[in-house]
Amino acid sequence: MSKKLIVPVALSLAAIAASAQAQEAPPFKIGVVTFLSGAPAGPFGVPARNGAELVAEALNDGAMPAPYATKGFGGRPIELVFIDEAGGTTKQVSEYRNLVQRQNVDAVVGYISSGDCLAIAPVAEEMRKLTVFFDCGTPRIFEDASYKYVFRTGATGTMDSVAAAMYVKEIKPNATKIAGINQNYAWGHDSWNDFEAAIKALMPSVQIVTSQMPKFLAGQYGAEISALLTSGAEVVHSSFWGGDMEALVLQGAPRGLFSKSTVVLTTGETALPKLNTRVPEGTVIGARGPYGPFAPDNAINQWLVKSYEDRYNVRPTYPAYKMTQAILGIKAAYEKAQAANGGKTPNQDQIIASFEHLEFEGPGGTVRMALGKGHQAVLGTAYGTVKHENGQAVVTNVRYYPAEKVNPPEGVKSEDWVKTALK
Amino acid sequence: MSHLLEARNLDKRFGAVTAAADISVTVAPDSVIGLIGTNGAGKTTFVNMVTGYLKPDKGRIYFEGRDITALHPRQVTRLGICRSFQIPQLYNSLSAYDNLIVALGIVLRNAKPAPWARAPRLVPGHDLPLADAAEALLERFDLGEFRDKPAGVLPEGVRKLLDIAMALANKPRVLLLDEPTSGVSSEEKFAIMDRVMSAVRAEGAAVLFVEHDMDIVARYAGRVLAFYEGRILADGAPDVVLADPQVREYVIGGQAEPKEVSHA
Amino acid sequence: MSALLAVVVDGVIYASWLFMIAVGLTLIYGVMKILNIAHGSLYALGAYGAASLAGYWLSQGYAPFGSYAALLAAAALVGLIIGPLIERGLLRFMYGRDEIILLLVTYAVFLILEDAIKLIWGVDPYIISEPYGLLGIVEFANLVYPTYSFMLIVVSLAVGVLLAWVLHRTRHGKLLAAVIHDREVSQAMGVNVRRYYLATFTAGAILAALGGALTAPTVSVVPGMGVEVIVLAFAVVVIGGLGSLPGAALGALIVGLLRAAAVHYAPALELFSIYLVMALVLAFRPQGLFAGEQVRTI
Amino acid sequence: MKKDRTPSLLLATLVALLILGLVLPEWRFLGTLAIGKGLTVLGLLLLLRTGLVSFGQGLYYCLGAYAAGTLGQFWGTTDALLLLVVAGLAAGLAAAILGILLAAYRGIFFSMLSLALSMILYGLLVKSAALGSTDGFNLPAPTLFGLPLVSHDSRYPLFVLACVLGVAAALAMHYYFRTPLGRLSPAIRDNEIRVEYLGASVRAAVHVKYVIAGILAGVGGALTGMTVGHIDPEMAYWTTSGEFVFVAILSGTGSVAAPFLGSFIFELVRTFAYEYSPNSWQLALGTAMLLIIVFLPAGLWSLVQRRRA
Repeated sequence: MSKKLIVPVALSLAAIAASAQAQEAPPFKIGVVTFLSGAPAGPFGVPARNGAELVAEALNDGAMPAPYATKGFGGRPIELVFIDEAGGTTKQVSEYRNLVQRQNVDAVVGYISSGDCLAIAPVAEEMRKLTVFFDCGTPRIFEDASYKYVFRTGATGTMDSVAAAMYVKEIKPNATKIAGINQNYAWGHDSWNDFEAAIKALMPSVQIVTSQMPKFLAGQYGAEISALLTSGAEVVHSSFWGGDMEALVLQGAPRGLFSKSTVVLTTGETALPKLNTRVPEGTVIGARGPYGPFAPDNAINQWLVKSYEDRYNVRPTYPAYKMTQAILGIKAAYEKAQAANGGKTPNQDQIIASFEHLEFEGPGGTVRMALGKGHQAVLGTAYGTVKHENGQAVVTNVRYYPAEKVNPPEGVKSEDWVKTALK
Repeated sequence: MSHLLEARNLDKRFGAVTAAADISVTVAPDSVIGLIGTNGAGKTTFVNMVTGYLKPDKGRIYFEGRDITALHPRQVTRLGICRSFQIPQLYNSLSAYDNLIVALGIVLRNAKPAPWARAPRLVPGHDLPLADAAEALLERFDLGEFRDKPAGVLPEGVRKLLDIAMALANKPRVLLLDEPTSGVSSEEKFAIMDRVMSAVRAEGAAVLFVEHDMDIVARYAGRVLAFYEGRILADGAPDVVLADPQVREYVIGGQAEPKEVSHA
Repeated sequence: MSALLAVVVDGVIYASWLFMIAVGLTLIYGVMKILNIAHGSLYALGAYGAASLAGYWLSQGYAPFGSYAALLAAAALVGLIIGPLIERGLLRFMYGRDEIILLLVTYAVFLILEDAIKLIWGVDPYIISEPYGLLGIVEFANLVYPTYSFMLIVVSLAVGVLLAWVLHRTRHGKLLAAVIHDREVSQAMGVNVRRYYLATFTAGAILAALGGALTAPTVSVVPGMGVEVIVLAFAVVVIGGLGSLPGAALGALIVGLLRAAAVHYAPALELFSIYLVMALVLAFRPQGLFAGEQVRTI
Repeated sequence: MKKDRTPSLLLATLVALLILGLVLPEWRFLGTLAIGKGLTVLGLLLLLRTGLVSFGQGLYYCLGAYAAGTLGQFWGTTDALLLLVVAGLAAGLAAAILGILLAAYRGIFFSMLSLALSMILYGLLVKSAALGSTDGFNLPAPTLFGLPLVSHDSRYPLFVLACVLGVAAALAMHYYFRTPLGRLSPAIRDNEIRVEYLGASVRAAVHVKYVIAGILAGVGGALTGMTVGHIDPEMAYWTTSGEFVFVAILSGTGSVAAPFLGSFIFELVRTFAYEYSPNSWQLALGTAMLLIIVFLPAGLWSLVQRRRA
């Protein structure tokens, strides 16, 4: 509760300081790393980049709604440097070093791939540079190690799978046959393992009839769809994203996969603007957090949707939300530190100190840096069911799940928590 | 009685073609034997069988009493039976000198020297012994001027000599030369053969050479084998064989057609 | 039982798709001894071209069935533009050089095309699913299949038969065989090798693009869709025998059925089943199931 | 015969590198990385001189990295030398076994089979959740005889280790090419029949060279892993192997130093290409490769040689 008070106070203090030093203040340089090329660019990388551009400009113009109405970071204009996340971890590590050493940025925000996050975290410690992961899902980052300079403002993938299982239990309480189709790489494996564990804990009577793991970017799912259909599954879980998910929808829909069984697409929201009514009614979709159609009707969300649609004439998807959230998180931490520093420009350690256990408002509602010694955010999340209304695919029957219900408590590993606590 | 090399009743067919029919030959140490016959008479097939490139359908081959019929060319070579080729088989991107260095290097390895002698010594010029041997071979075949030219660009006559020099690098007991003078102008032929023969005598190896030019055969061979349709038509002293009417009709008569186009 | 039937149907459908993407590759290798790594990029180009053309067609509200024509047109267009561009503009300068060098040249082309596609179409997915649904569905082995999938089988059969006919029954086919057997000699005999190479490569390019164009409606056209296809097509032609048409068909069938079986009975094995077959075939019959041994002479 | 200046030149380079690394700290990482990949390419150079192009060196690159990685991750070993040795042994052993198969193949078939084998390893690693699947896992900071090689203030020690390793490997390879066995490389490329008829086994020779290349790739992979601090199956993916072939062609087979120079230039170009045109850096690479194949068939090194001549 006390924290809740501090933030606005801090911000108002900062506002005064800001107006004072706004003129000669040096810019705060952020390296933004998302996929600008390759398969993840379309569904994730580009929306995230758009979000970053939008927020940075709005903040520099002081055009954001409260509590972020102050210009830039405590008066310092924000400057963005964009780097492509494509090319593998080795390349990302050297690019990160370039950002810090040659571009000398004040902070790095980014990373969609969990592999990149795992690789970057220790480098961030070595280089002692504030680094904020905005999207990658693997819980391993703060559960296998603890970092001082690394923060993650997005929730872990575990949350998506657990919430998905809870939603299934609510809408299909009597389902007994569960199947999965996930990409054959870490994201797919982790998502399925969490979901399997969660669903078994929540609905002990279910049996897993088949678990398909096609190659990433395989594109052709004819055989998999047949296997799912013949398995007689009542619920099909899929963490497919991007082109693979779209292909699955396009190939599965005409074959009755979506009518014979309830298909749960944990990242389905990213495809909604593109596929629209091609996503069959009854499909369960998530947004990896309270984003897009699941976002609360707060000022920040309204601002994001409006300005995003105005500029890119398409609805913002969750990567844009998560990127916005990350940058606002830094702003909140920065200005809190600035206030604590008597309005003077805070140093990195002060920013980090105020970032830990911070609680700030984002387009998806309140974000609490509750886990990983105050470095890992927890949020609530939501799932809903697709419905077609006059030529538009909309989300109905939405259920919200508060953060503490879908995230493990501090110090407990996600996989252990899923297996034990959900029972 | 043991011969240096002995072939017993060798048969070899390629589909309908009879390349060797009941070929039996014995070779005494330091004999010089010319193999004559029209193209496809079975000369090169005989050479290929002796050197292990082709396995005879029937019959056996002995070297110093040991059966080598089943051996692989490299094993035959290690025993001391070496050959040159009608189309010189060289390392075209390497200089004449390096071609010999490679050849001598292999010999050195097969000689199985002590490990420390095998390991490259870190002192500059550690390969001097090889170098000396290579220079000596260049000297003997009078290839000095071509020492550093890539083998690929050398004139045919020189390539022939280099090809033979590489075969000699192995200090062979038996040397088989497949048309050593083919594709070479007739005035060069004798020059080549003189060098080859002097070199061979220095090594004290028995020589079998396939040859179309009867003057060459008469000049250098101590014994002649005349091949015809995979059989040995005549075997004996040059004057006898070359005078043999059958040989004159089937073999030497057949020489009318051009020879250089022949492929082994 | 029905599962087994499903395996066969899925396998054959997948095999027909594989054949589509592999046949051009094997054709080009068979004639020109070039293993074209850029093949996958041509496939992607076909897909993007189809997405744009069919997308435009539909957006204009023309008869939806015309979109099939649009797909084919896109494939032809891509092949006829890019094929000659690569062959005339680049490969012909490389003839006579080592197979490996040509392999590397096509690798470079692959890198270039991957980015060219990105620069032209951007990174957002393209979706034109209409042609996929238009033909309705078929009930089979108490499973539902889109008629489109069976049309794919028909098309790839047609492609195979057509190629076989051209190669073995027509005069050009016989001359081509001569070129394959001995380039120099046939050149000496007055065969215009130049033209046959151009024609072959263009045909290969068109086939690759066709594979992409006909796949486009079933997927969302995204960057990198060609990369996977390359290795897959390699596996197929290597299994069947580089440069062999029946080989490509057999390779596709083996891989298709094997994969379908894996998916139905042992999903865990799906990922590397294909490479395993490829490695095994290479290990025990390096020339592939359908190509003769080569002989060396001194 | 000409005096052999390469060894002295290499040692001079080593000294120069150590000084450069001292004054240009921000280049140490890239330098270490380039040496790690350079080692792999050095093995590829050996194969190229033998007339073989492996599109699957990623197999050993990845295997070495994972051997070192698992040792570091699950047994807590951090000693760089030990890790590198283990990596080399693991990769060498694998190469010795697979070589039995591969030594019989040439040309396209050699390339394709090596590619298939590396893709099988990729598949296996992707499957193995214990090793983090495609996410891979992190390596602990390497040490040498208990002393840290990497810290916030300095990566110099690791850089020094890499330089020494690289130059040592280059020297060893240089001398190897002057041994009878080493000399077989161009001989096999030019004419296998003659090699057999001189009494050497082509297959055995190819096998040995394949194993050497594998060991170098393994050590290179481990060194890269230590430098980056993270490894994943991508290292075995065919495009990684393709990159090595690319660098080998770029460098040319003219000198044992070329692979390292080539790798460094490659990393440099890619870094800047990424910075300035994230959407067309592959295009730049492809074009560069074509230009080199057309105009510099002997690779960049031929420029250096022209300078000398």
